[in-house]
Amino acid sequence: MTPTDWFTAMLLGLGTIFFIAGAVGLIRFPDTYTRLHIATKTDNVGLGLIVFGLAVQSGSWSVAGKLVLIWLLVMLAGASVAYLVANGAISRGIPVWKR
Amino acid sequence: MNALLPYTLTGVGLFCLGLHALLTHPHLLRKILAVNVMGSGVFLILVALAKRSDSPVPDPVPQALVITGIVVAVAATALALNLLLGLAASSGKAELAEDLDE
Amino acid sequence: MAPMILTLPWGVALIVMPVVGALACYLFRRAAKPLGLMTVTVTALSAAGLALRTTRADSYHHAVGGWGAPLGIELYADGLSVLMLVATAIVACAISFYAARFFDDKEQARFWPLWLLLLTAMNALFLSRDLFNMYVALELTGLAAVALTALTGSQDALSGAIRYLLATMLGSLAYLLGVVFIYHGYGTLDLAMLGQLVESNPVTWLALGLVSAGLALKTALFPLHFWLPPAHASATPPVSAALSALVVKTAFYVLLRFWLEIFPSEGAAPAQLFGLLGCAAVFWGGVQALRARRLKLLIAYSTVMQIGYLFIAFPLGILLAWHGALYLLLSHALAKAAMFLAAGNVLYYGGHDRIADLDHVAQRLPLTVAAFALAGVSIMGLPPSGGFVAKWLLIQASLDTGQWWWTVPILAGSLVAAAYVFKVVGFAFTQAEAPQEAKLVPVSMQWTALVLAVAAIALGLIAPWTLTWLDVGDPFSGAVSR
Amino acid sequence: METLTELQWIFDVLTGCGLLWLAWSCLSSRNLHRAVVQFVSFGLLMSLAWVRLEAPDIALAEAAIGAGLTGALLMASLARLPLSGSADIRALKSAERIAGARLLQLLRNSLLFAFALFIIYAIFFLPPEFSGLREEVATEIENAGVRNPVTAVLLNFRGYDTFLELLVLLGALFGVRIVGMQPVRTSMTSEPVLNILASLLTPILILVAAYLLWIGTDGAGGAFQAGAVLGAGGVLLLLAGWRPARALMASPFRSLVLLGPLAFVFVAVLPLLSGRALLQYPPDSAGTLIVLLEIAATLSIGLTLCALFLNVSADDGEQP
Repeated sequence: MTPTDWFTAMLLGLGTIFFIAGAVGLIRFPDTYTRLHIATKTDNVGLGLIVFGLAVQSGSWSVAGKLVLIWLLVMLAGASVAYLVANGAISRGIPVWKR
Repeated sequence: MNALLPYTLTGVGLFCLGLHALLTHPHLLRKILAVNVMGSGVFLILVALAKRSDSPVPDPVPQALVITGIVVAVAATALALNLLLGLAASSGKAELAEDLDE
Repeated sequence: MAPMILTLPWGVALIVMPVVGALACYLFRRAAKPLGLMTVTVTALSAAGLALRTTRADSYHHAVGGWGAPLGIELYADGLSVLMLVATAIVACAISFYAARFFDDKEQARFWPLWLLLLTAMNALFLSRDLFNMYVALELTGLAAVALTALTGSQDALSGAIRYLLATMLGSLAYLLGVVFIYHGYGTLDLAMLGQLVESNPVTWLALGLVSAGLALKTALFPLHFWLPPAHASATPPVSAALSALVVKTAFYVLLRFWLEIFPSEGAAPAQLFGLLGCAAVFWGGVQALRARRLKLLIAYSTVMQIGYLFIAFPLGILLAWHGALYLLLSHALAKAAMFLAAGNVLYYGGHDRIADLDHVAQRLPLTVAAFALAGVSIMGLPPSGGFVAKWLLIQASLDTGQWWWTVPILAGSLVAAAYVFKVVGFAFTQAEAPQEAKLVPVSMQWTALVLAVAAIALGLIAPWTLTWLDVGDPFSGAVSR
Repeated sequence: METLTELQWIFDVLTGCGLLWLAWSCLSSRNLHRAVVQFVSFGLLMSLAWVRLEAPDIALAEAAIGAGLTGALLMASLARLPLSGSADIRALKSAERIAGARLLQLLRNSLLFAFALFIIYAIFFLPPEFSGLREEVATEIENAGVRNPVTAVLLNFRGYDTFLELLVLLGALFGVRIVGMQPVRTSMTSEPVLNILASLLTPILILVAAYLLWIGTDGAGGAFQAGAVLGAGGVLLLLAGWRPARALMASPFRSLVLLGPLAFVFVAVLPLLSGRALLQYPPDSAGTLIVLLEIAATLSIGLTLCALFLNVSADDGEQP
């Protein structure tokens, strides 16, 4: 394994940890809003790490560019959808969790 | 043979699960879902079986057939959903009535 | 003139013409009616051209895209396909001219594009000899037929349509799964090539079972007929006529092709099963038709019954039996369309189709009642109708093969059919309890029904000629040698 | 290498189990809304399975059509259905309590099980070596005009199927118009974020569709995938309540859905005049003709899918 490979492996591993954390949070968190929060945030970071790790491996700018574009699109969609879902939940009167 | 077995078995399972749900559930939306799952099962079998001999290039014909099948499925689903909405709007129910004569 | 007829690509025209017509009707909806009528006429002429071509020369071949099987798709027409195409053309013409008067302007614009797509699909199916292409054509047929069933938008029609859609989708998927196994077993989708490759093994049995079950569901063979009566009874009459006369026959046609070309050697046990289910269908459909209180439901159950007869040919399996089944199919197509159109006239006239409340219809709509009665003669199988020839052939086939017991349901079914036809005709002469306001029925609508009924009778008179024609290209050679 | 294939095998088994589990829970969950969401996830997992089966074209089509648009259609219909989903399961449960029904159910389930076993039994009788039509496609691909074999099959070797398939889509559209579920036109509660998202994503989606169309001649992609992406863009605009999207669905633009079938008819019939067969492209212009057909088909598919969605969707804000 070359140093690049190690770097990729590290990034992928880190990204996976974020995804797992997000999944655990989705199950464990108490209400819609906190779940949305954890799911979008960890997905964005996790996917970013994975995209970066893969982009290093790709060896061509066009492939790396496409990967980054995917990341940007997912962030855009994730953020907007999280807002829309939360907004919908509020307008339906779903209560916010209080300790 | 080994490599293709998981997906072929999954396809068979999906077909039968869908058939079971189609026969048991009265709600039409669920019946529509069931037919879609059955279709996915058939498509999966079609493509998974094509990979049973080790060749670098898979047979493209099943893949083309599946793409055709997916488009046909979405067309049928759209029509079914429309009929369902029409029925629900006029009868208030999303299930099929039994009596015909009157 | 003659060489021109032999070289023109009639088969292609049968597919392309209705497509163009459907697109044009959608585009120019104000002119949908004349455009539609023109298209149907041209399509019928193409069918006649193809028929002429096959009688002069031999079967019709056309390799779409120039590739040829197994890579490409081939169009093919022998006597069997041509007969189906011609029957479709005749019935379609009658239904079209009827529909042109029956629907109001708004309905015309909705009816024609779908009706022409349905016509395309059926023509494509009868010309196809590629198993997957048949699947796509079957789906197009099913979807267009379902949409037409829902044309009135009434609650009954919608519920009938969605039941029909689910049944036809289930049937198609079972068929497709069977085709998947055939492709993986033998590596081709071409019907003729498969005929030479097929061996007897579990793969073939599975494919046979799936294809037969799926198509039996689409043909509404008892006990898989549950979807047919609600759909055919609740659709608007011209559509009911198309569904009963033509659409259910498409699935039967595919089943017949499979049976003749791919599975002839697998025959014995499943053929007996088909025969038994056919008998059950004859009795069940007959009894239900007798019990029906609405005219269109009665005719729909009569279709269930007549489909049963088609399946009695399978255990007999000799040329005579196939001829009988095909003849029944043709005469039923004409007679059933006539019956539904007659029912449409009754409905148009009185606003309802309750049999007990038919009020002096015979005196007020004499042509319509004559059409119904004449169509009934063919359905019962009285001489000299097409139905008579069909039943005669089936009975003779069962005697020839020593399986005399099949004659019992054939003859008993005729009696039941007579009972329900007379039930309707009887009420047509009497006065109803509650008098009702009536709407004038256009004469052309009455004549259309009558012409179809007379054609069903006349079919019996031209039997020798039709039967030789059916043998162009030897469609039954595979199954008969058994 | 050994461990890699083993890992792949484990991955395949997990994917298969995941698919079965999702299908089961989608078809038996108490809540219809949950069922639809699970169906969408099922579609996404399916496209992962297609990638593993080396079928990227199907993976794209499944993600865009199978999961995406079907999901949108289901969601939109669900929002208009009067009753929630728990009722049907409860009715089912009470029906199960009757003894005769239970016996019937047992019979049906065992029949289904036997049927599944027979299919699996038959699979072992398939010839072990299978090339299908791979050889035939490989020898003729030179003359097909495109290099992606799947596109070659779809638009050249079996182009006639594709033609009929476009008619199926058109038939569904005609049918939907017949049923005439007009979308309920209420005033839109304007949703600024959705609006921004739509205005950002739509150009990108159009670009992606064009890219898929262009790449489809050589690699994974093609008219259906591109059309589905285009349709998704349209659905997004409709959801955002974008007026021009509605206008585009009205006459005379609605006739654009005919573009694909019309182009097919034209290209199909033209060779007949010079004595060739239906849809037989002249060898040297096959590539160009296929691209033209694909452009027309893409527009047609995208618009048709949009129109199908428009017919089942209610405007937002009138949901319970």
